[in-house]
Amino acid sequence: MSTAAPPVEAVAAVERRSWLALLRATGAAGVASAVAIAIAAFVAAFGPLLAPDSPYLGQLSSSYVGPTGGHLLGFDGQGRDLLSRLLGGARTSLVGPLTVVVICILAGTVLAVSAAWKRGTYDAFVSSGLDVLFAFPGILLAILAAAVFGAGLVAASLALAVAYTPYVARVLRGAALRERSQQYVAALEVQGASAFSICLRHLIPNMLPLIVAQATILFGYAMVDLAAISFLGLGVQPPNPDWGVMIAENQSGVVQGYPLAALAAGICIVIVVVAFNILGERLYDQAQAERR
Amino acid sequence: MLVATLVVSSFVIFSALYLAPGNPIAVLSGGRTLPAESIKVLEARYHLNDPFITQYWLWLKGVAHGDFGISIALRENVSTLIASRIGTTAALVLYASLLILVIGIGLGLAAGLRRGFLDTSVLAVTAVSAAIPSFVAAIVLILLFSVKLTLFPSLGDGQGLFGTIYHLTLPAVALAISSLAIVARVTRASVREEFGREHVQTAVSRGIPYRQLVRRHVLRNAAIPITTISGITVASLIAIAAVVERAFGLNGLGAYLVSAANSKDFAVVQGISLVLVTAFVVVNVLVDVLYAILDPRVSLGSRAQ
Amino acid sequence: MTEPILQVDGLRKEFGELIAVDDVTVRVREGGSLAIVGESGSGKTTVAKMIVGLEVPTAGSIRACGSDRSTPARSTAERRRRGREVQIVFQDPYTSLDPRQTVERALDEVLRLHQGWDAPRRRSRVLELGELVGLDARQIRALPRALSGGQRQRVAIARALAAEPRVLILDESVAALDVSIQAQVLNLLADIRDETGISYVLISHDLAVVRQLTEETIVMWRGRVVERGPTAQVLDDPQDDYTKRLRASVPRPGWKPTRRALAGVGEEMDP
Amino acid sequence: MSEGPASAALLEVEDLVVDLPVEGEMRRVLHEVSLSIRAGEAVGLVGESGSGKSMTARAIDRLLPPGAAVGGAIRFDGGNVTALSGAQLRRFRGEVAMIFQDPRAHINPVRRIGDYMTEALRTNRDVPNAEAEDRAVDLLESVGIEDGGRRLRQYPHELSGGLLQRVMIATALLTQPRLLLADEPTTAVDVTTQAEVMAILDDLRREFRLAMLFITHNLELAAAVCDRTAVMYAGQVVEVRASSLLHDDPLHPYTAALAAARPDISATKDRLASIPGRPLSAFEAPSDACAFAPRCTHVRDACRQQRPPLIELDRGLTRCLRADELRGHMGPETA
Repeated sequence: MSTAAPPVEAVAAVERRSWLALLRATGAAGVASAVAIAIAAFVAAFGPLLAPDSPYLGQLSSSYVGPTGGHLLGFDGQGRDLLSRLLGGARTSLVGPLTVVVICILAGTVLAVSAAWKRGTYDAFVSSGLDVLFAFPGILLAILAAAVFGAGLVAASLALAVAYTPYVARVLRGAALRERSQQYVAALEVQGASAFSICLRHLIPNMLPLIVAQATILFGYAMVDLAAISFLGLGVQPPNPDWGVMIAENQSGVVQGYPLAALAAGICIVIVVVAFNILGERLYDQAQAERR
Repeated sequence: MLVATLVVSSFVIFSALYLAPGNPIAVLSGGRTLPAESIKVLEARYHLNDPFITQYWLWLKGVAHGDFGISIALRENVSTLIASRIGTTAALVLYASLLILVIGIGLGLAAGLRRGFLDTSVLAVTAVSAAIPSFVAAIVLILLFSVKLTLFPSLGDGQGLFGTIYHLTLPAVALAISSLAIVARVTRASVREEFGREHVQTAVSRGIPYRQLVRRHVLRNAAIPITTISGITVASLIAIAAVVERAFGLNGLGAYLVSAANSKDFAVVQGISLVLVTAFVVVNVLVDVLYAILDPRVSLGSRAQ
Repeated sequence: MTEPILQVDGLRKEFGELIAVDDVTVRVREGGSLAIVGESGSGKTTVAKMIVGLEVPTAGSIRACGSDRSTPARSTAERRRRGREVQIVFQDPYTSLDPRQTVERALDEVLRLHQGWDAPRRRSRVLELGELVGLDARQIRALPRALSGGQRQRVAIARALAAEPRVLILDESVAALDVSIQAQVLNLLADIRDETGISYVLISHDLAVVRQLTEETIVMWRGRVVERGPTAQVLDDPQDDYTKRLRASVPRPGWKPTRRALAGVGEEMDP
Repeated sequence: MSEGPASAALLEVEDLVVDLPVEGEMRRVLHEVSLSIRAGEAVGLVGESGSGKSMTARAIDRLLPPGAAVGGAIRFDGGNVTALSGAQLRRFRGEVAMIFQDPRAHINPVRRIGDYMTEALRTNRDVPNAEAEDRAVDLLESVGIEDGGRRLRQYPHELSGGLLQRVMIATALLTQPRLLLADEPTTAVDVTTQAEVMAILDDLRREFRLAMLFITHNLELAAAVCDRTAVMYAGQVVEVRASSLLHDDPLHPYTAALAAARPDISATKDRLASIPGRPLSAFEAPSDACAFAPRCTHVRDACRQQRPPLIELDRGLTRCLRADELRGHMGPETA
């Protein structure tokens, strides 16, 4: 009887939650958002192949001509097929934010985890450095970058990534500190496991739901900011198709009474951003719930 | 912290001159070919033959005295150019901030305190409007209120107080709309969260009437996170204003910054960036002060996590 | 006389102005068990953390299994060797396991760290360890969230034992458990000692638990040792004022709590 | 220590059933809890985690989360508590004060101690601020805090946990309630502080002729400070006994097993008489059998066929079918 397992202790069959199950837990709105994002990603990858027409070539005589048989959404201000331009513009509109998110999540995670692990002066140094960086609003830094390096998607994306990093690092540092203080981490330290392997195999995987939620929410922000920069003429350069550029190009149509061209690009941005916001928010709620 | 941040940001803004490809003269002239005496003027103005740190120090001293240099494109003092445009931007940001604080917090409180139809509709509407970029909002507003209904102008700054308000209404709404939605959502969530706190339960167990409970324990405590989010969003307007100014053809600092960046008018870019960063930092400091007043656990200077 | 398995001399720890631990000396013989008793702020947990290397002592020396561990380990090999000398089981069953790791993988990770064994050998050792602490094969495959507090604490004990340490520190390891579960774990710890000859250092505020599990006791108060001796003697006939007060504070049949002079010993008084 | 007539009870809980919504389904947390407290009497409520002891106190003070379904009766001073609303409910809450385990979470962190202490007096009793503060300072002194005037101006984060717990006790007594619901008030504090807090509670309770429901997981503590002790298991009361008899003459095998499982401070036991398995929550326990049957060493087939009623035995109550025959044979000595 000494060390035998007590008879009535039962083990509920709780499996580790797969990403699919996590997605299902975000509810109908979450799943719908994920589907919308998947479609947008598909268009970004294959958009140019799907386009019925060239996104670059057009005839000025078709300027702001409404939908006709072969042209589902009609033409833009320069007489180019609107649908083709929207499909072609998906790529830059999504790849830019993706770059921003990847860079700032990577940098933010490394800074947050290392600061939480070392604590003390290193943490104080990183934290106050981030506070200073916090003084640059993303768009302002992007404009500055455009002035220095010339307008373009690369400079704008890098500038936004730098501006977002302190925000990401701050949120993740809190999570990393919480995880760091878990007793299993101390137990592994006592076992003699290296800091690097504890961070890589335990800390970061446990922060992953939060990291993914953060990345999703940030994607929406990055998309809006990058489109704004392109709208200002400092991001993607015409005649390349981009949803932000398209709004700027076709703003004159709005005043002239033909808003479809500008609106269509605007609606594309709003739909994708709404999808990222909702999914991100739901994932965040799930990540918080899992902590309890 | 305020001083440190400003020193570092001014340093970054100044040294951007050297980060750029090409020599400082090329950057300052924006690639224009200048006569020899103009180059001399620039060299003297920026002390380009002195060590880097000296250059920065002299530049900073000039800035402190309101001397931001000369616009290479307009051949005018940058400070004069800034002064003539700062009013529009300030009015726009203030107007939008007011909308955010009054309507955003108001909606959030209403939704947080009452479950049911109002709550659900605020949630749904703000989920979408939080995702509407200011320039998309701008074209929709122009379409609806200037082109279709012709209630508001689509362009220009307007004259006098009433004219300014009239001309700035659409831009302010466009600027405020997504921040307003975010503030409303966070306000709602904060109110709900405070309702669930243990100390609120203590107050219930002591027979404190509902209205007093809400006022003294729920709203008073929710004011802390609401202040944080309001501060962040209002500060961010300072930069986004550039987009709205462009969309509505307003003659503000942001729009000028963008055209300066496009024409590589470097002194102007530096000057305006510095002004905007300073404004941004000052707003953040004000929020920190307010935060320390609202939360006795926070002493001034230790930023709330 | 043989050298003690754990030997701590003149241990001191300062956190800024605060002296958390002051001149603490500890001896544990092979197979022996020692309790460090105290309340919050006594420094008992800080002593435990210094012994296992989670805090660096300000002064004093720590020797375990004949080798010094007063300063942080320099190499990976050194760190792991120390891991095979002294292990620790913490208080909170809910954060002491990685929520993403099954019991099996948690134990396997420790075995891989310490032994150069192949997968089948590690696997059979995992089952052996499970059996030692009373977990069946199904529980071994489970994630922590499927386990009760008592079961999780068994896993934490098994993980510590996987390194085959000579000394096990029990930092309030049964304090968070329900009474009926606490009894099971205390019996388990007694059985493990009988089977392996391991030494225990029990950090606890619960005098009844101390009585049940240990032979020797040290009483700490505000960072200092105020009394030491055989557990039965310290509990039955305390000499120090603080120990007496601690003993008198334990509820028992016929107990009458009394109010003391409030500024007296042990009373926390903050600014 | 006999069970008085029902009319003498200040608080009477009868067959209290509570279901709470958990992830969309209703889950039972209390299963026919019956309990009575006379004026000035201290009753201990003991149980392991998930036994429903805190939930009982919450149900009494009408603090259950929204969506809770409540059955059975709660009577305070003869009035039906479950029917109260609005001003009546608030008046009732003024007569029943609650002390929580974690004072730091249960006191508003952004308001001063003085505000916290006097809020109910000012609001519900219309006591002027100055007078309310004077009373608060007096009570702080009786819980051993001398410089009350200064403490009133401090914020909760400036006080230690032990001091905050005393502030909470003083505050509970300010409105001169007739019943105190103390939910594990000493679980988070040190043993010596616990003795101090218990002494204060005991003194003040007698001074104010206050009835108390003292909730704890510590059987010895409850037995030491309460007149009677009720033991809960899986959402039901399984035994109510005069505290002086609880240890040597328990009426339910669970009580006996609980006492036997605790190590003894004055003697090393060779082996602890542990209870197999883990404590069950109300919704996990069998509903048509004795809830303790799966872990009970005295179990018979009959125990698995019906849920034992709460029967009276030797001036106590027990929910064990075999209580009479097992009496004297389930104490710690024979376990």
